[in-house]
Amino acid sequence: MSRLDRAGIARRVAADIPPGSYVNLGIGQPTLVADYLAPDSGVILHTENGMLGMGRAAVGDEVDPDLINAGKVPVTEPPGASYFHHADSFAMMRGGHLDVCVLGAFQVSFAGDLANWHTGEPDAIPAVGGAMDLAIGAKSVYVMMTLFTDAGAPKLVPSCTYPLTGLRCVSRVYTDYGVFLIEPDGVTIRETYGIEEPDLRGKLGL
Amino acid sequence: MSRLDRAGIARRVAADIPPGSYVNLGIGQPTLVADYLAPDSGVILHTENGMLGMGRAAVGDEVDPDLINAGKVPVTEPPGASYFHHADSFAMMRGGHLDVCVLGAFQVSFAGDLANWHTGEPDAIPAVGGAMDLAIGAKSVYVMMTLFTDAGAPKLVPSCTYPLTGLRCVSRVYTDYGVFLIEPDGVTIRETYGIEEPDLRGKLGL
Amino acid sequence: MTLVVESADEAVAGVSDGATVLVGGFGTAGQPMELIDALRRLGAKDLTVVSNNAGNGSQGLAALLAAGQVRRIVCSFPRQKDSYVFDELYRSKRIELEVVPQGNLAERLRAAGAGIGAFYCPTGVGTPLAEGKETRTIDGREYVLEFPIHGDVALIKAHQADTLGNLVYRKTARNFGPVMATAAKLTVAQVTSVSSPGSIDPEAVVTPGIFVDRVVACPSPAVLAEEGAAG
Amino acid sequence: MTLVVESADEAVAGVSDGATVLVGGFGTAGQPMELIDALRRLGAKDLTVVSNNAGNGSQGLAALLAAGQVRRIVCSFPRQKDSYVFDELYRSKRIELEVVPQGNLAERLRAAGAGIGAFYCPTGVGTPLAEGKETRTIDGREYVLEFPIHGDVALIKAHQADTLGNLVYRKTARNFGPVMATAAKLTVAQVTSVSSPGSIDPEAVVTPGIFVDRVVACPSPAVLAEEGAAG
Repeated sequence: MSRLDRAGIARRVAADIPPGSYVNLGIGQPTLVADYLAPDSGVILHTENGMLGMGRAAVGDEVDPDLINAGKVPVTEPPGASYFHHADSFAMMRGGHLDVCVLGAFQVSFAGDLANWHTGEPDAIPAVGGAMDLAIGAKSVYVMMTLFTDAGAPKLVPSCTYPLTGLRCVSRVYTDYGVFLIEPDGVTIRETYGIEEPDLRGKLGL
Repeated sequence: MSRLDRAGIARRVAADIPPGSYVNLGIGQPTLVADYLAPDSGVILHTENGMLGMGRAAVGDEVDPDLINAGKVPVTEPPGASYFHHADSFAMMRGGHLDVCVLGAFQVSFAGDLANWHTGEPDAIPAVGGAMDLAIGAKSVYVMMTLFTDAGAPKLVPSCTYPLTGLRCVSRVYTDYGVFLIEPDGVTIRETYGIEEPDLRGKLGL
Repeated sequence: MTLVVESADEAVAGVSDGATVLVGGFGTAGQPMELIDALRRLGAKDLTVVSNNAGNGSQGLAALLAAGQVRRIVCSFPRQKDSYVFDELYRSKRIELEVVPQGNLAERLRAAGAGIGAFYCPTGVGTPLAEGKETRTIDGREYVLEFPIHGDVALIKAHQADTLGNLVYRKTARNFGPVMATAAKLTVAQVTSVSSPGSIDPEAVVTPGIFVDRVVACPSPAVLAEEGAAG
Repeated sequence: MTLVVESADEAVAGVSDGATVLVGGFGTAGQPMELIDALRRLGAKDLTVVSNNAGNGSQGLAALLAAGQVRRIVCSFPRQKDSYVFDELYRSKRIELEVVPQGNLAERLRAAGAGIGAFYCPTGVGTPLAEGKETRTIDGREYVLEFPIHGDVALIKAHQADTLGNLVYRKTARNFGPVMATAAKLTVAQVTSVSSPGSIDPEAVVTPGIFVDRVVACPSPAVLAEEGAAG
């Protein structure tokens, strides 16, 4: 099997989400996952700006400025949706009620530490949004990302060098080269794409 | 002016509640206050079991087992009422949003300590309900009670001997013999009924 | 995922001995009578029950207590005019009691549902119910440290549900239902009717389906408790 | 008591220099544009603004920032595609920034409204945003101690009000409005229309009138912010 593209990673994540799960898809790449959920999966999407049972992106006349997702993209309201305020929405997350949260990342450590909110550049304007809440809120946190930076550096690392979003919070990492399980005794490679496992271990120092 | 009866005390309290106030009337005697609020006072009643804008006691066909006050008495729903759950209801109280709370008491200390939930008898079954939340929740806490026990002991005392409900929380005490203001520098007698102030001071050790 | 089940017995299946059971209701308003009856039939014992009151008359929670299935009860106001079942058990030392101020009961349940580790609360400072508890002065005011109350199971009564488990309540029968729904591992709701998604206004949903594991329709008339003093 | 006032200017009258102003909205959804414009006209300065974002485009909150009236902003996500007004102020050190995780912002506002002195929160543990904060391990999990955020004024946008100040919101424009309404000494709501008591279903009221001091009808079209990453 060859290296996955973004759609391939999203498809792989979608296949691992149990039917009927309550799921928050982070902004950016993770939103692609929604496109690969089976229509009868019964997966219910949460958006942290106050909606459960969020629908797909709105098109044309469906666009309503009062109905947006966490990325401020207009979405739709399918039957069975509900609205709530921000304290209730984050209580829902912090209280561990979501089954899965899918996030992008700059780096994930072998212990499951997540860095996805700040590049650490001194002149960057800090902005965390709901990243830290999402990182610690769901029963399982899946990261989806390319395994290497454009410069070729691994993003699954012994220890994050970027500012942390959460400690030991990531349970799985879905990448273009493989799927990794973060377990108490270390990282397991569940599958690889376009690379042999020994080579992958070598590149990551696993 | 002669010593007040229960209705007289309730009338006196009602007269001191500013128009438009949000008010919680405790169970027992304090509920009488509602009968003496002017119809156009705009006073809005809160009941801690989850309703703002509570109406009068229900009669006949109005009785609905799902619509009760904190004393479990059926009440009515006037236009402009709202319902909320218990955590929100007590947040409303604890957060200091109510203007006035009127409570009964076994004892009030000169410093405004309140004892109204437990007689301290060793075989009594303890039951606090919302008493402690009410005691510390409103901007002003008014107590209405008879000034003396049946045995003739004062209930406005230098220091409560009954188990406390709240510390330094009472701002006024309305009784059959007089109205007392609890202020940082001590107790002021605002008016007396059927007794001269010096006599009253003497009886209370004020 | 919310399951719509056919009977109250199915709804409480699996509740085990020693479980902490959150029971909705303020007096009889919002008390899930049919679910409690099913729990009694199931026979689970050594239960800890968390509920505002300790039963009214001889039905519902009072009957569960009478059956000897409850080892300990956490509530704000056990003593009511019609709490004779509890009174007798308590006086004969056959049930343990923890009395919690009503607002603290609600807030501790909320904290459990909201992932809050503990909170500083002004209620009860200086009273016997705060004895032995940690305190802290913040901005000149004293607070007591209070911890969450987690349930293994919550049994609640709502008005209507859709098949996704979204709930609306009815008047003051709402009371503890919405917070208890968030605070238990397994939340079971009895409702008067279950309808299809879209039948409840999304703006008016009080408990989103994510908090509800099982729903059962039990069309049952509400009943009035006798008046009791002080909640 | 809730006052229904005739204009946005009347609604914000009395907001003083140095005030802490809670501003509702997530991006432009729920952002009380007319009230913010009125605050700009009022000219109150040295303000601390608490809001999820730091303004979009050149309208509303962004315009208030551009007018130099805001000394400090507390928010979760200042940097957006269209936050150029804030970006410029921040880079030229003409505004102070405190970044707070979004859920902590909401919970700290709720704590202020609910009379909670402080709470232990798991969010941010081990991250730069928890540096210097007190921590505590409870049942094996580490938490950070977080304190309430109180406002002098809250400016929020709701959908409809009745003359008693009861509010309902519209879809995801609800966001921070209900918690901010509870957390300020003076809460001002702009709505599309004000109706008589009884026109809002008591079961569907989101913000009871007790939290609302002033209401003004400002029929204004909602506008879309540009998409911004991560909330």
